[in-house]
Amino acid sequence: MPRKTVEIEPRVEYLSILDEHGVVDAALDPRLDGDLLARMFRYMLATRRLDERLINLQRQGRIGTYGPTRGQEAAQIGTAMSIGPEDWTAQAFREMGMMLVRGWGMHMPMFFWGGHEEGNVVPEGVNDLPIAVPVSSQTLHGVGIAWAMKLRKTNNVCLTYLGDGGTSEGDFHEAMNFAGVYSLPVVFIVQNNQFAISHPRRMQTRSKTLAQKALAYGFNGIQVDGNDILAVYVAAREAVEKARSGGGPTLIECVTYRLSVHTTADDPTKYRSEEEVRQWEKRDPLIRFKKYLMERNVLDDASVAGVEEDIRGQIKEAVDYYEAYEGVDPVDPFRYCLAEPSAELVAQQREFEAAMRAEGLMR
Amino acid sequence: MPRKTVEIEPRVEYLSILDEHGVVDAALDPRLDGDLLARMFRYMLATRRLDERLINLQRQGRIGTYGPTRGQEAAQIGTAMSIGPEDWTAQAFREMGMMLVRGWGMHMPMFFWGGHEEGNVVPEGVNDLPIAVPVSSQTLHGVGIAWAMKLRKTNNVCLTYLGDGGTSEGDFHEAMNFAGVYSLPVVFIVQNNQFAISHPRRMQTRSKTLAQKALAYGFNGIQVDGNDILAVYVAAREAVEKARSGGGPTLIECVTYRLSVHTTADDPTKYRSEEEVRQWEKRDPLIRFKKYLMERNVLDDASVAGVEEDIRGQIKEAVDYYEAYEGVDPVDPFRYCLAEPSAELVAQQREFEAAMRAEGLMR
Amino acid sequence: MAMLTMVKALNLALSEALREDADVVLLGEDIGQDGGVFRVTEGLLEEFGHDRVIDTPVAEAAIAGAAVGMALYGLRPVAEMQFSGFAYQAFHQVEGHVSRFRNRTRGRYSLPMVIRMPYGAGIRAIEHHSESREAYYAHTPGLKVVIPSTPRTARALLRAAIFDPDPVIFYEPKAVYRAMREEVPDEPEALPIGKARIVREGSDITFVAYGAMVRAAEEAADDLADLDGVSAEVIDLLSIAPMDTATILNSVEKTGRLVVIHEAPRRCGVGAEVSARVAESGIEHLCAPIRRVTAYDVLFPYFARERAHLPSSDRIVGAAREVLAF
Amino acid sequence: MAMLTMVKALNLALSEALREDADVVLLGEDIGQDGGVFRVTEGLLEEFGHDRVIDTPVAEAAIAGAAVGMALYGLRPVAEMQFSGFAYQAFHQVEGHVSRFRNRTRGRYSLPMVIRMPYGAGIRAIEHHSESREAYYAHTPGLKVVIPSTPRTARALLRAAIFDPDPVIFYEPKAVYRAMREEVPDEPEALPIGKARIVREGSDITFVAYGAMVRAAEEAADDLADLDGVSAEVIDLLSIAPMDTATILNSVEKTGRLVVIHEAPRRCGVGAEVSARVAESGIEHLCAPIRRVTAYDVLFPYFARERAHLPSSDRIVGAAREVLAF
Ligand SMILES: Cc1ncc(C[n+]2csc(CCOP(=O)(O)OP(=O)(O)O)c2C)c(N)n1
Ligand SMILES: Cc1ncc(C[n+]2csc(CCOP(=O)(O)OP(=O)(O)O)c2C)c(N)n1
Ligand SMILES: [Mg+2]
Ligand SMILES: [Mg+2]
Repeated sequence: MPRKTVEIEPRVEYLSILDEHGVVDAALDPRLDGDLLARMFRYMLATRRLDERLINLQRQGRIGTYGPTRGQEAAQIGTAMSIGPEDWTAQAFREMGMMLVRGWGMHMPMFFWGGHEEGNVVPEGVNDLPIAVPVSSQTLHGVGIAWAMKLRKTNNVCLTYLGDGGTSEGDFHEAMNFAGVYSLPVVFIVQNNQFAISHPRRMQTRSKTLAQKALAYGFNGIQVDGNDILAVYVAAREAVEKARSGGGPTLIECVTYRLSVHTTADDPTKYRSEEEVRQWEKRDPLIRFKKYLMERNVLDDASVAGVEEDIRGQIKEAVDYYEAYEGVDPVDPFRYCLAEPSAELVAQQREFEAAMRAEGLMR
Repeated sequence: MPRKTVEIEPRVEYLSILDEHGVVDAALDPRLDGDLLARMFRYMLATRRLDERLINLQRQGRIGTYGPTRGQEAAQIGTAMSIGPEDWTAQAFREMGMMLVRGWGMHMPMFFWGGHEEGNVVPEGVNDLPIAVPVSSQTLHGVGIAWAMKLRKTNNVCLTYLGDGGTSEGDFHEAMNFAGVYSLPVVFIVQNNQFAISHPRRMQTRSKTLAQKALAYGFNGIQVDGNDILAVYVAAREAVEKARSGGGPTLIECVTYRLSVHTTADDPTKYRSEEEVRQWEKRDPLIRFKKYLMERNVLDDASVAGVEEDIRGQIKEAVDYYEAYEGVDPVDPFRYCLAEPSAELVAQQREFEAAMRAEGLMR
Repeated sequence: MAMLTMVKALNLALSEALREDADVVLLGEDIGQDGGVFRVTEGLLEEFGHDRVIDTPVAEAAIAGAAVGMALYGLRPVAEMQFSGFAYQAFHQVEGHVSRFRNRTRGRYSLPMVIRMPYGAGIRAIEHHSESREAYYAHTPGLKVVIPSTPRTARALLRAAIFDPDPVIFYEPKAVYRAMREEVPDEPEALPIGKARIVREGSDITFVAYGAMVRAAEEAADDLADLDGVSAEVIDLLSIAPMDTATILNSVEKTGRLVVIHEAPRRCGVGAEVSARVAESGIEHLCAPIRRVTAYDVLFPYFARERAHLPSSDRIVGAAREVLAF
Repeated sequence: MAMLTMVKALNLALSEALREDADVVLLGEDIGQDGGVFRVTEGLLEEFGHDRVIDTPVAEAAIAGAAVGMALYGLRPVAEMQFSGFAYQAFHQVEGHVSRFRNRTRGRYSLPMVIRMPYGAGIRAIEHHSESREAYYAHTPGLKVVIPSTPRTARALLRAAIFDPDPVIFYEPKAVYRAMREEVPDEPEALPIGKARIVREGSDITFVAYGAMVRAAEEAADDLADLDGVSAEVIDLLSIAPMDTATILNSVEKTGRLVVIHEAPRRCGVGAEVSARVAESGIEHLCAPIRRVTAYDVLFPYFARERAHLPSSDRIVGAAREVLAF
């Protein structure tokens, strides 16, 4: 009959390996092989450059509103590289780095942000979900996929991405709870980029970390320096291994920063200071990783220049493909509404086509 | 750049004062005054007897499906007695004990479970919400009320009730999060009665306690023996004082047991053992509290008999009132849809009345 | 052949599907151990185990959203919402995702899944347990919406829904659950989704109904025949989306008169859609106004007042007489 | 008098209400510091402070549900859903509670609250940002549903909504937000909820539209006048629920012909309701089928294809000609 403090299990950890100056914690350095490290760098740089190009395309009116990735490359690429092609991902809408790792072509974001469903046609052989716009709604799909994996007795996992803002939605809660109850092979990756549009992290929730939200569901949470790809990768690999071997879910909070606008329709000067952005620019995940790779002789100036050159070429190719695309047919929504169009849809399609012809929009 | 365990704040406590044998922890005994204790007992007994009568009325077809309270009297009455009339409550659908404390007449549950909106017409002067059927949906209303209290700079609080099943709904999460972010004067009271219909607590969530869910939102949780009205009352009083003085929300998990069926339409033999029920019957909140009161000379056999007698009379009066009620007018939904009926509602009401007349259901 | 209630017929369809196809899984609140609050899933946990018949926490969005994920991975989930009145907790998943994956991914993904839920009044239940809001789903492109009216149609439509390549909202009229028995064939059967059923032929007036209202429409047709010598044709829609416009138009062409019946509120209900289709494509055959006999645009009352707010055969007869007298 | 866009007109109505009534509070995502993603609430935080203009976490059910609690306590909350496409996260609160408190408590409680949300296509936004689903709310008894079409009607209806004793769903056509300016009087004005507006009188055919489609209907009327010498009457519903049936019926009595226009899908949409009301109470005046010019019953496309899926003045003209030629 006492008054006592309840011991809370499981635990919440914090992990950082490569600091913002590019100094590595030797004890924690996973000593990844050079090839893997170089691939990580290549994806990070590709994401950065493609992001810049997309902003540029938006400014020129060649795509619509675009939501940049700048600053979040380590969080996305470090996690995405921890799984294999038979594993799955459920993304939100700012995971371009992850998509590149997973094998979406560089033209895909152009289509998506250019207003084409084509940008959501997940490439054959890639086990990802399309972009999910309603905040956190995808977390439940990730859970459902992990559940199906478990029911089918595979040892695959599903990475489920969301933002700091996403942790406030009811869907996130229900997803976390189901993941815990059924001990599902799902890893929740919260990219805490400090903002939900204009709403700062500290007003998103009162808890000290987002990682500790896992305690409410009886599994582990870990907060990592999300701009440190080594820490992100190590944490993700551990969580993925745990999930694969039947250990259930993990929540990984990647502490990072949205260095750019929320979307190109956003004006962040309304809600944050230039000074704050400058502070975070010093912690840019690319700068420190490049330094680390140079010091480890994985990269040198020449190889970096080569990678830049390759990426430039790939981006150009993607833009050319996007702009030359001639598949845009407004009848498509009738084709893809149901597997077999109903009689009423056939009739409406006829009406639609007649109207289009009358308007000269179709032959 | 370390790997370290994150210190989680705030805390989760456990509290029990009066054990199932009626033995009190002298150090923790709040030594409440006899009058208060006697009132507590009276409400507990009234709730128990009214509950029995309602089951009886249901069996006789005089009301519809009914959801009993048996076993949860301490959790409800202990919390409800910790606040005053200017404070508010937001209830689910099994809080009859709380309702009696707050001043709802004994006839009200008869009307509600008898299929009459009259059972949800919160008595004038009583600051409660009506019964909310959708699980956990009321938690957000409680938060809104607490928010308005804070904006209006009152020092009132809102008690918000839910069940163990209710903690799984997205609404609960969003309510807890808003309560934390805005530091609202709300106390969440989870009556963990071990079941959500047939679904056992251990499959509702993987966390060790429900109280620890508060950690996800940055405020305190406390788990109390929910069959111990002293512990419940002490925990509630502390949480209420904290909320009143600007300290923000608390989650109280009352560990209790639904001694009866989920509703009269339910057959619990499908999902739990008689043995388990018998174990919990030994922990009945009334038995231990009565023993405590007898030992403290707050009650004796004669006074208990007197209370029983009073309650019997009150219940009879309520049943008589309910059965004599003649206000049931099917036109009411037209009267209470909008403040001023629209032209289309007036026309539909006319159509409705004509149909009723044609069917001989109305003059 | 067995004489089954709708509850048993649904149970049969579920057990057949579970047996035939290892991809079929059921999930929902209290569907396993308890056998469902209406006993629709009784005995299935025992036969098929916890991996096929899954009890869930109280979280409707999770039930629907996880079913989406399962379907994407290749299963055929059949999710239960315990009551249609609590399906709105999942409405964002239904509107935002269940209906959209095929179109969004240009057919790369599809969602062969069913969301079953009991709807409608008449069983003396508490608030939120008596509404009929099929129109919400019918107004949502990308969903099929199916409503059986009898045990046999329930079993055959549920089978069709489970094996349909697209998501189906399966609305079960709980007033019919145990109200009647019907012969159900021993062999599994499926009805095509999107086809209405002419329950009884007639020449003077057309009644369009579905779910529990089919019975009321039939009674009204009986009364009209007996009392007024009027011959009413009764159409049971069975599928709300897609809707079998042809059967409705053919009937109205013959009868020239139309009454639509449903339990749902009138404004923007399925009755409005039926009426609008006829006003669009069959108006030249109409000899009279189209009447809707429905619940009213007020909150559906708690059960003490519910009977007065439900379409009755008398009200249908009344509306029919007005239309016939026009 | 000032020439304002709809965005500015809404901002004006909000600031007037905040100034006049200390009970008015605004809450929503990004409405404070940021001034709203469409700038509708710009400057309000600065003028009225954090207790009146409240930025919230990303949680729509909480926004709606907390607003319910605030209204119960005596405030007049005006909640914003950032886009109508994310209001479904709160749909259970709207269907289950916002619409019900007056009836449930027999008037003991009521909910003087507004839920504002931008809806509709035409601004090249990503998925979920372009749909129009007013019918979901119109089908929900206990709610009023209001849709302005111009800056002046927006300001006057928002004022009426805020001071209405009942909950109002305030649907804002974002395609109109900055597309036009209109003179708005200096003094606050309110329009009665439930009254349609005859935008232009005519004698040959009636167009019923609302929101962004009013402009398209007017253009179609212009074209018909210019090209065919046809006189079209254009009705702007302004209020979907309650709906001003009398104005529609009066017009149809005069013109005998009706085309209903909306951006929402057709099945069980507001067009069906308008059509059904006329088929019920005005059929004797109709000389031709009622046509609906709407979006189709398919998923609304991403923006590259959106124009083709929106009712255009050409399509309205086309439908009108068919009706006129009948
Ligand atoms: C359910 C829902 N509500 C609102 C929005 C509008 N919205 C788009 S992004 C966003 C903020 C999301 O913040 P966060 O989860 O931190 O992701 P980030 O944008 O930072 O990547 C909001 C509110 C939405 N897309 N979905
Ligand atoms: C949103 C919602 N989903 C489902 C139901 C059906 N239902 C009624 S009570 C209940 C279980 C609730 O469990 P709990 O919260 O533990 O409360 P208890 O019944 O134990 O008091 C369920 C699932 C409901 N009322 N609301
Ligand atoms: Mg963010
Ligand atoms: Mg419980």
